[in-house]
This record gives sequence, C-alpha cells and structure tokens, in this order.
Amino acid sequence: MSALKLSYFAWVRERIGRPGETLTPPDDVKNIGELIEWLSRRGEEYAYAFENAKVIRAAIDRQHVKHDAPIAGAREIAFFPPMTGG
Amino acid sequence: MSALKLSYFAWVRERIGRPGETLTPPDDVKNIGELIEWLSRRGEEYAYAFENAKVIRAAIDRQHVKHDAPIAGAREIAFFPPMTGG
Amino acid sequence: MDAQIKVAIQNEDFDVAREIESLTRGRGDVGALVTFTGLCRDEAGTLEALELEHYPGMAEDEILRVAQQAAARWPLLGATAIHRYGKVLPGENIVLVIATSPHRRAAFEAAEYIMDYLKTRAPFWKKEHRRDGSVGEWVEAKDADDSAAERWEQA
Amino acid sequence: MDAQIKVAIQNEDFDVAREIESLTRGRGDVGALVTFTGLCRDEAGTLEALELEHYPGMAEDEILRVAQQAAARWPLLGATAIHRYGKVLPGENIVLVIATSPHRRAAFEAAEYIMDYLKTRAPFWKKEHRRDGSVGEWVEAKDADDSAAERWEQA
Repeated sequence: MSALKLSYFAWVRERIGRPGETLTPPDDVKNIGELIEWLSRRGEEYAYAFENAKVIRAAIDRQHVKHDAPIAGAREIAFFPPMTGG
Repeated sequence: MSALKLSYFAWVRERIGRPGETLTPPDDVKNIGELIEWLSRRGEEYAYAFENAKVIRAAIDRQHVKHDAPIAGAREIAFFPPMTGG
Repeated sequence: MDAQIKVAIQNEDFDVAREIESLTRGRGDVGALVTFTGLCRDEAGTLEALELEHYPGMAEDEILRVAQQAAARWPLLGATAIHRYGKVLPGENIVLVIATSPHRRAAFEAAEYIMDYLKTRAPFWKKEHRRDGSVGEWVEAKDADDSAAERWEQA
Repeated sequence: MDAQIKVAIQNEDFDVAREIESLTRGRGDVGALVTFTGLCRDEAGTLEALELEHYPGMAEDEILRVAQQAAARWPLLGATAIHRYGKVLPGENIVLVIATSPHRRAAFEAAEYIMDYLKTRAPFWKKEHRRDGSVGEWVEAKDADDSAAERWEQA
C-alpha cells in the first residue's frame, strides 16, 4: 500500500518518542487492529505504546474509527489514549 | 379574630382595585378557603377576583400555603395568581 | 460543602461577568460553572415590554429557599440567583442563575433545579405591553413549568 | 431553526461576556441562554498547572459535529464552544459552551449534551504538572464520562 501519515498523541506519542512519521505498511495490513499489531513489532517503544491495545483510540483522516475499520485509502491515521478534555 | 393585613398581586390586585388592606374577618373564618369565601361576599370586585377560587394561590406570612391552611396567628395573608417569573 | 449563596431582587440589569467573577475569583476548587440567563423575547415584534410585578420580601425568601435546597442536594460551592422587576424590554435580561461545583453534572442539575423551582415558587408575575399601545394580558402560568419542577421530586 | 454556531480551539483565555453578547446582541428571539465553563481545579493545592494537548484540525471538526448534532436535536438559536490548549493554571478557564434557545429546557439540555460529547469525542488530553516540581501522570479518562454521553442515546 501507499505511504501513510501516522500521528501520535499524549502518552502514545511519549512512549513512541515522536509526534508522528510516515510509514508504508505491507499489503496484508488491512485494518486499524492489524496496523497496531504491525507497529508493535517495529520495536520496544511501539510495543510499549500499544501494550494494552484495546484502550488505544484511532482516527482515520480525523474521524474516530474502531479497530476493525479498513485503512485502505487513508491519508492520515492517528493513535491516542481515551480523551480527557473538557 | 384580630386584624389581618391582606396583600393582593397581579390580576387579583387589579380586580379588587387595591394592593392590600387591613380587615378583621369574623371568628368562623378559620382557613384560607373560608377567607376567600368571606372576601367574595364583600362585593363585586372581590367576587370577580376570586371567581375561579381554585386557581388562586395564597401565602401566610410570606410562605406558600394551601386553601385548607388555618389562618389563626397569621399577620399577613397574600392572594395572587399562579406565578410567571423566571 | 458550604455554598456561597447570593439572592437579589432588583430593578436594574445584572452583570453576568461580575457574578461569575465573584463565585470564582481567588479559589481553585471550582471545576464547573453553569449560568442560566432568561431574557425577554419580542414575540415576533409584537411586544413593547414586559412588566414584572413581585411580592417584596417573599420573592427573596422563596428564591433563597430554593437555592439552599439545591445546595443541600448537590455538592455546590456557590449559587447565585438574581431576578429583575419592573419594565423589561425585548432582548433584555430577566433572570440569572449560576451554580458552581467541583463537578459539571452537579452544576448543570442544580442550575436547572433552581430555575424550575424559581418559576413555580417565586412570587413574580409578568404583564405584557404590546407594540400597538394596548396593555396586554397577564402572562398565564404553564403546566409545563409545574411538571418541570415536579420531575425533581421523583428523582 | 438556523443556529449560529461557533467553535474555537485556542491557547488564550476566552471572554464569557463577549461570547454571550455575540449570541444575544440585537435580537429578540433568545429566551434562554445557558453557559458551561470548565475550570482547572488546584487539587487541594497540589497542582501547578494542567498541560492540554490536542489534535489540531480534528479537535475543531469533532466539536463542530457535536454542536451541529445538538442544533439538530433541540431548537437552538446559537451554540458556541471554545476549548483552550497549552498550559492552564488552577482557577483558569479550560472550556466554554453556550447554548441559546427560545426555551430554557432546550438550552440546558443542549449545553449539557455538547459538554458530555465534547468530553468523550474531542481529541484533548490533560497532563498534570505538580507543585512539587514533578510532571505527573496523564489524566485518566473516567467511565462516568462515557456513561454521561451514552444516556443521550437512550433518551
């Protein structure tokens, strides 16, 4: 698949150690959950950030999505903890 | 019984034609409902003000009361329509 | 929790910013502040003014009672209620209620509770002055206002 | 009813009085105005500041969606939502929501709805800086906030 802009926020950003990056996942990475698994295998910092994958929230092109959302056609995917604004 | 200060508000005041007065009801007037009946017999303006007695609200010494509230010991009794503030 | 309660019945307009300030200034425990402002509507241009009559003394007492009941029911840090009397023009303020609390739900519910009971218990009456020069009717009380207050008794 | 909607994400503080003014000035149809202000609590003196991180672009989008949903659900004349980011000190404002309507119940419910969904949907995260110099933890999301938002789906 094509290059994806990834953005990280709050402790996901802190654990990975950068606010974002552009990566090209392999073609068998079809949805958010698979993208998290693939990222987790990239190194300790990713494994730490995604160690409790079920609490991680994701957005595709700035819209909230669930982990089974397909990533085909996505330009920007963001990962972050549950929100605490307001 | 002793002299009572009566106060009227909104259309009760307008119909009776004065904001209040001091009256001494006879001893057999024991509660708010009986006071309304006694006032209604005092003249057309009172009969008009109290023609639909059940909608009339009353307060004894500035506290809301129902029509069966005894008036013994009251210093000030007020009559008014349902409230429309706020 | 000892709530800072203020009730005022006045002819002049109120200043929402100043009332907010007096409930928040110099303190770090307020997490949530809810204000309700009731304004005079122009009724599609037919209204010249509302004339607000009240029962002096009892109006303060009743609103204070309502504010104290709210402070007993929710963890309030402050409650302010200001109601105007006299002539009020379309677009002008009629009533202000503010509730402050550490928590948002308490502030929302307390402010709405105070407004609901203020409408059914505070001795105020509105008379309409019409644009065509006529003095209109006394505004009629709404059943909806009674049921709004009653729902707090079931909860 | 076409609601006047404003959403802003900003570092600087907001002016509640000015925001109220911009929803009420020169119009006679607003009968009810509800504001919610969320403030930074000092956590019994232990908090130095909150640091608010957000997802630029998405934060605006999400809050706008929530405000539009509120305007579709209640007869709103206006809805304003302003959320700050960056460092916020105890006692300072974090978020402002205003809803205006001809009717008080709509204004109350819409303001509370916007706040409930803003908390669970708008991409903001709070980190605590402690008075003792330590950088504390990221604030954890509360289940209570999720259930506050969910109750609007049952209604």
